[in-house]
Amino acid sequence: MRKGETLGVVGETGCGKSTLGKAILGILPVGTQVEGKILFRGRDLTMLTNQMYRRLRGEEIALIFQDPMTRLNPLMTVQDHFIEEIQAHEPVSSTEARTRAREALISMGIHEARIRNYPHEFSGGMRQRIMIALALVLKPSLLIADEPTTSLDVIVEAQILEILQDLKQAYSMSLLLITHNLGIVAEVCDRVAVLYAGKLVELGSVRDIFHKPLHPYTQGLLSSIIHLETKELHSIEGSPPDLIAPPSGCRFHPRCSFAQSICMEKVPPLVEFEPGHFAACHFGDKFL
Amino acid sequence: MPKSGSLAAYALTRLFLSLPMLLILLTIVFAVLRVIPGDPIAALFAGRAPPDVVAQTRHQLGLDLPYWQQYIFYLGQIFTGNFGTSIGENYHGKSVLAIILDKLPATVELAIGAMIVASIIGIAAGVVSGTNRDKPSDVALRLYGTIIFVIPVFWLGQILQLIFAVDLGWFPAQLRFSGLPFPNQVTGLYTVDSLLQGRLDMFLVALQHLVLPSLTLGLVLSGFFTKTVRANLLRTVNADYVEAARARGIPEGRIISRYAFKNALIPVVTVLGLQFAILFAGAVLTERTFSWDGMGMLLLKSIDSADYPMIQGVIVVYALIIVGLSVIIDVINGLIDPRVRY
Amino acid sequence: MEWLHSRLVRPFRPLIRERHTLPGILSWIGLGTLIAFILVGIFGPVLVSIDQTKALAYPILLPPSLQHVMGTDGIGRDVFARVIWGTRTSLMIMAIGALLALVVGFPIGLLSGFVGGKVDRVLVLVMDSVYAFPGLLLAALIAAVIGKGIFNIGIAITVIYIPLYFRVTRNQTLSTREELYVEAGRALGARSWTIMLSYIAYNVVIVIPVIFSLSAADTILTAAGLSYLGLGLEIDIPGDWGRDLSDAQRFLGSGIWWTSLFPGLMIILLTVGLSFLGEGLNDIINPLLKKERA
Amino acid sequence: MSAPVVAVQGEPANELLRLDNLKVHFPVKLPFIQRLLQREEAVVHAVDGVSFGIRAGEILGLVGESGCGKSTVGRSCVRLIKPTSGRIFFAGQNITKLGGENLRALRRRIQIIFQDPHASLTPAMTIGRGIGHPLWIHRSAFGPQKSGSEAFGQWVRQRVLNTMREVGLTPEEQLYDKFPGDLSGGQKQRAVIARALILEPNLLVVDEGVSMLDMSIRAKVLELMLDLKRRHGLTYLFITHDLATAKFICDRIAIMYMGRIVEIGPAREIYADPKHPYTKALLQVIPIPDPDKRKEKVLPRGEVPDAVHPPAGCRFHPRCPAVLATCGWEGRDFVDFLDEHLSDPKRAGDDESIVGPIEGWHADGLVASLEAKPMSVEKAVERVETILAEAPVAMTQAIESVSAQKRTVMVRFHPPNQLRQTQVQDRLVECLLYQ
Repeated sequence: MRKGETLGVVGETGCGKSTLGKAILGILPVGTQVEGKILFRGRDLTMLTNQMYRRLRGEEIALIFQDPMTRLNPLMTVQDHFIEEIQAHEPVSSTEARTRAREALISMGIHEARIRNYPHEFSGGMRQRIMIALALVLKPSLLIADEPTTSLDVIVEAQILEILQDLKQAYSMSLLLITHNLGIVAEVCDRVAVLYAGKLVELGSVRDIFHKPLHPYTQGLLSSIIHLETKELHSIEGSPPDLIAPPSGCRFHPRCSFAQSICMEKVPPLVEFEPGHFAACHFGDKFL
Repeated sequence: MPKSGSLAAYALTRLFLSLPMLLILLTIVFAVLRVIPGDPIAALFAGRAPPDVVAQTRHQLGLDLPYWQQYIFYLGQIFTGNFGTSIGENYHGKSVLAIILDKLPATVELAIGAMIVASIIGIAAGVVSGTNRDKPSDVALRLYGTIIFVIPVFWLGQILQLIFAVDLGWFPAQLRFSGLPFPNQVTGLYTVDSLLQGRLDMFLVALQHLVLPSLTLGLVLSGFFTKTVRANLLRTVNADYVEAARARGIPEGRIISRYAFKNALIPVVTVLGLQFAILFAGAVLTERTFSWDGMGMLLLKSIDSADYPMIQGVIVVYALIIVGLSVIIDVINGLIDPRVRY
Repeated sequence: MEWLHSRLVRPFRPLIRERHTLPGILSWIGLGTLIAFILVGIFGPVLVSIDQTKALAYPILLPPSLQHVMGTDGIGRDVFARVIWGTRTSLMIMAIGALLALVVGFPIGLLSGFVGGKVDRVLVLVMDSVYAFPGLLLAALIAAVIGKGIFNIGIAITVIYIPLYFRVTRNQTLSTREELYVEAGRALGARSWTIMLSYIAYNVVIVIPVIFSLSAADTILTAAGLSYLGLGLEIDIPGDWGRDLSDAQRFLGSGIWWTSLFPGLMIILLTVGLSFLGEGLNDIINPLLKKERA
Repeated sequence: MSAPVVAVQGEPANELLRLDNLKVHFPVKLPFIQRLLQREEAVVHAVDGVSFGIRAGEILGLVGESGCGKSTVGRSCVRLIKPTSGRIFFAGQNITKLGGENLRALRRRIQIIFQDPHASLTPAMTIGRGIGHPLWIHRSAFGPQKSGSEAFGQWVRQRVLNTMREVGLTPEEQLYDKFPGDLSGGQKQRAVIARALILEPNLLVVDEGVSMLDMSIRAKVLELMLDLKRRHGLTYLFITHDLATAKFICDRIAIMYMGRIVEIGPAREIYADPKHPYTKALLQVIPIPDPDKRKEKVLPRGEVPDAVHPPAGCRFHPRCPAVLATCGWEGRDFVDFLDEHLSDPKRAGDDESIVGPIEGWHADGLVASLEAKPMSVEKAVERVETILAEAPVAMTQAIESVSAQKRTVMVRFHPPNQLRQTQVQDRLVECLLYQ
């Protein structure tokens, strides 16, 4: 992922996209096994000590969740949330922290007088703005947004997406947008990663993905969207696999209409079929 | 929007709302004592008194009047604070209220002691258990919580007496005080009174007597605490806002104390309100085991001596205390949780 | 009836599947204990002569020995025989108390939750008031007024557990009533009682084994407590754990431990078994209910 | 130019369902304590005067954001909710006050499908039993088969198996004895559809019936619904928040906002040329899955207001990009504007000290007044007027006067124009722009 870009991560429910966000921040439940590396500015995050990892969260990488209604501590005022976060990372006085909290809120269009209110006194859209303000108050260089608008109304959803894009510009940070909505991806992302059953199946620029999808799953996903120009309904046969015992070879083969015997036997590697456009399919070149 | 005054408003409303509950409890007591089929006076005397004495007692207490008259008289008595006079052999002719007020502090002292023991052990065990889910310490503490809670409190008292009083001789097995002149009656709590008097020796004696009964009752109650604290902590340590706080890089210790524990406390406090029922029931048994001269003993003696006005008085005072405590608990909840208030 | 089967038998299937987890182990221990006690309650008195439970049957205060495995008590009764006979007494009180409370509390709770409105509010207020009051005191009061005896104690205890059944049943009814399939049932044109029986009651029935085990444990404790206070059973009952503990109190100062230890252990074994069963079932059934809702 | 409001009399005879000025108000559920403290009884204006008709054999889409009252309309049509006022006609019969056996009989003819198939199925009933249950419920309506429970049971089983086959719930013999927990989401929704169809209803209300299904399954279920319409002449009220799905399946659509229908007409025309500003906004925010068609959007401001106190006049006016002076401006719009103004320290300057604090302002109908005593009333009036220069033009125009009464500053608005549903080309629109 590059500096200043917006990367969209898409996939169906249960494909592992939310786990990805939490894995980057190292906040998966205790006992989860994590393999592989997470490189952030050249450092492998999985090697960090707990203390260093904690400092990194919020300060360099921030995360916004799907459901703003339950993500704030109901017993703390909004102001307390801000002061706590700022002081957890920087040795500043409460007054200073309070000033910065106020600025952050105002930048999100929330009256500063409401800073002493409790979370339950705000609407869903406002809470998501507070969550964004909280995520950005330390000016992180990477913001992970995990389905940030799914629980909101369509118009508020569009408002929040607009705010996110503006802020990305203003803070020159990178945005990792996790979503199941391909329409949103088409509208805001620079590059797209498609996940299926916990594996990356395709990665490329937003134009490559939407105009020249190489993986049959991406193709199916794109044709099953119901949008305003839909004339005919398409769907992908079958249902997502059980992740406890995933299919052999290519995980998509039981649902794939192009599947051959090799798909059952060999796991397809992620190949760069054209500059910057990767896909994990044995027959990716057929679709070029 | 909540303003500073709203907690007071909440408390007042809550107080007002407790009136129906109080009335229901008083009515139930009335019903049990008079309306239940059978003759309460005869049952109390259990054949120990000739029929004419029974009839006379009944007439004396107005129990031969129509129920509605009795009911009005009964409520009138309670709201004017006049509980009548005793007819039992122990306190014959004395004011019921005065006797009750004399015995009340003993029960309060025991209850407070037990609550202290129960909350210290229960909260500590609950937190350890809840933050170490399914580890051996959790399993052990869960078993502790389940088992200790169903141990008969009087049996536990006897065993503790056997070990610490009879065998080891560390603590006295009976009574609230011995060996020294009684402290001056101020609050009626011997531990407090002795300190007010500046007598450390008296305080130690009072404390020594208090240890075993408090421990007995407190241990049993701690089982309940352990289970509730654990269950609620498990719920909050996995809450969405805890995960979000972790993602913001808030230190783990602070997350446990400020997010998980404080939020877990709200339902615990609510459940605490129900604990009082168990606490006072347990106190009656503990009082008998340790000859602790409180309300429970008074009730037992009154039942023994067919002291009808005294029985009624004691039960009514218990009802008043229970209702009062439930109001206090709700107000405390309003204090912790801003959502309750408005 | 199909739903009764699916509610009362199906939930016990996970008990077999989960026999290696902690809740499963606890449930099985609890179930085993309960069955053992029931066997003792039924066959024990057949094997142990009632004469051994009578005063002055033996020399007093004999320590445990081969003849008297648990010793004899202050008036020369065999402690072992008393304990065996006491099992039957306790189980009878438990059955009367818990069953009566179930029979009264469950339908009231179901109706109250289903009908809602003012009826519900008043019932809740009354039941909550009773629930907040120390149960033992209320039972003691009732026992003092209506007199001693197994049946009377059963009734006195019933009064304090009706609110428990009521509460749980009502809350369960209330949350079930909000389920979409209940609304769907109404949209299909089902009558109220069809909805209550076919759509709601089954979901409520599932919690009964849990409350039953937990309240049964409490019943044993309360009954023993009443006996301990001298308000429980007649003096000539051949076995009464609470009374035995009360009698044991006098000799405690002289270090006589066997008259206290054994009746106490019996109470604890039975109540712990029942709570293991109750809590184990609770831990197994709750996720089941959650899964159905998710 | 303006056409009269819809009248009930003289409607086309082939209308299967008609709602006439339907209102549903829910009491706000408050804890007991708060209800005591509250002076007035608060109600949620979930549905506030909705009229429309559905012709036999058509699919009418009822579209709006969550909380706009569309589900309440759906539930009222099948009489799961008692309307506060207004009338509902089904096949010419007034069913608004139907009760008892008549209501039960009605339910054989109108069925509803909910969003969550899992929650709609009773977990303790097998699939076959659940689908057949409606037949048992209405047993007495199937006269001849009534004799002999055994025979009726056999007949029910046959019908259930037939219906299961029809909705594609196969292999039906195996699935018959499964419990809902054993089925996939798509299968469950098919079971729910089968249960609704087994009574052979005329009208099917589909309340977000496909929203919870995964993309790939969603298409299949929609196809099934279209297929059933063709084969059985079913009429649908299709409730959804998804404009794209609605466009695909519906003949006509009605757009709802805050308990009112703002635009209703043929689906194709509305999508091609939306009239109401709210419809325009909704259509605009649907993401287009094509990175080459990105465009700037003009979004309505703010969020949907509280339905306990809906805005006066047109409910959309506080957020509307095309708002007029006569759309319903009132006191609290000014307070909201002032609040927003004072929140921005750059613009506000020392305004707060002269016209503040914001908590001192109180709105009552068309009037907003500053009740905390300002230092100088005249200065405050003057400053309010300065600030208003920055306000939306429509709002400034709607103000009748800014005045001082004793020591109170008052901002008074003109009363709004009466809002009516207006015939615009082939559809009805509720917007002053077209009146």
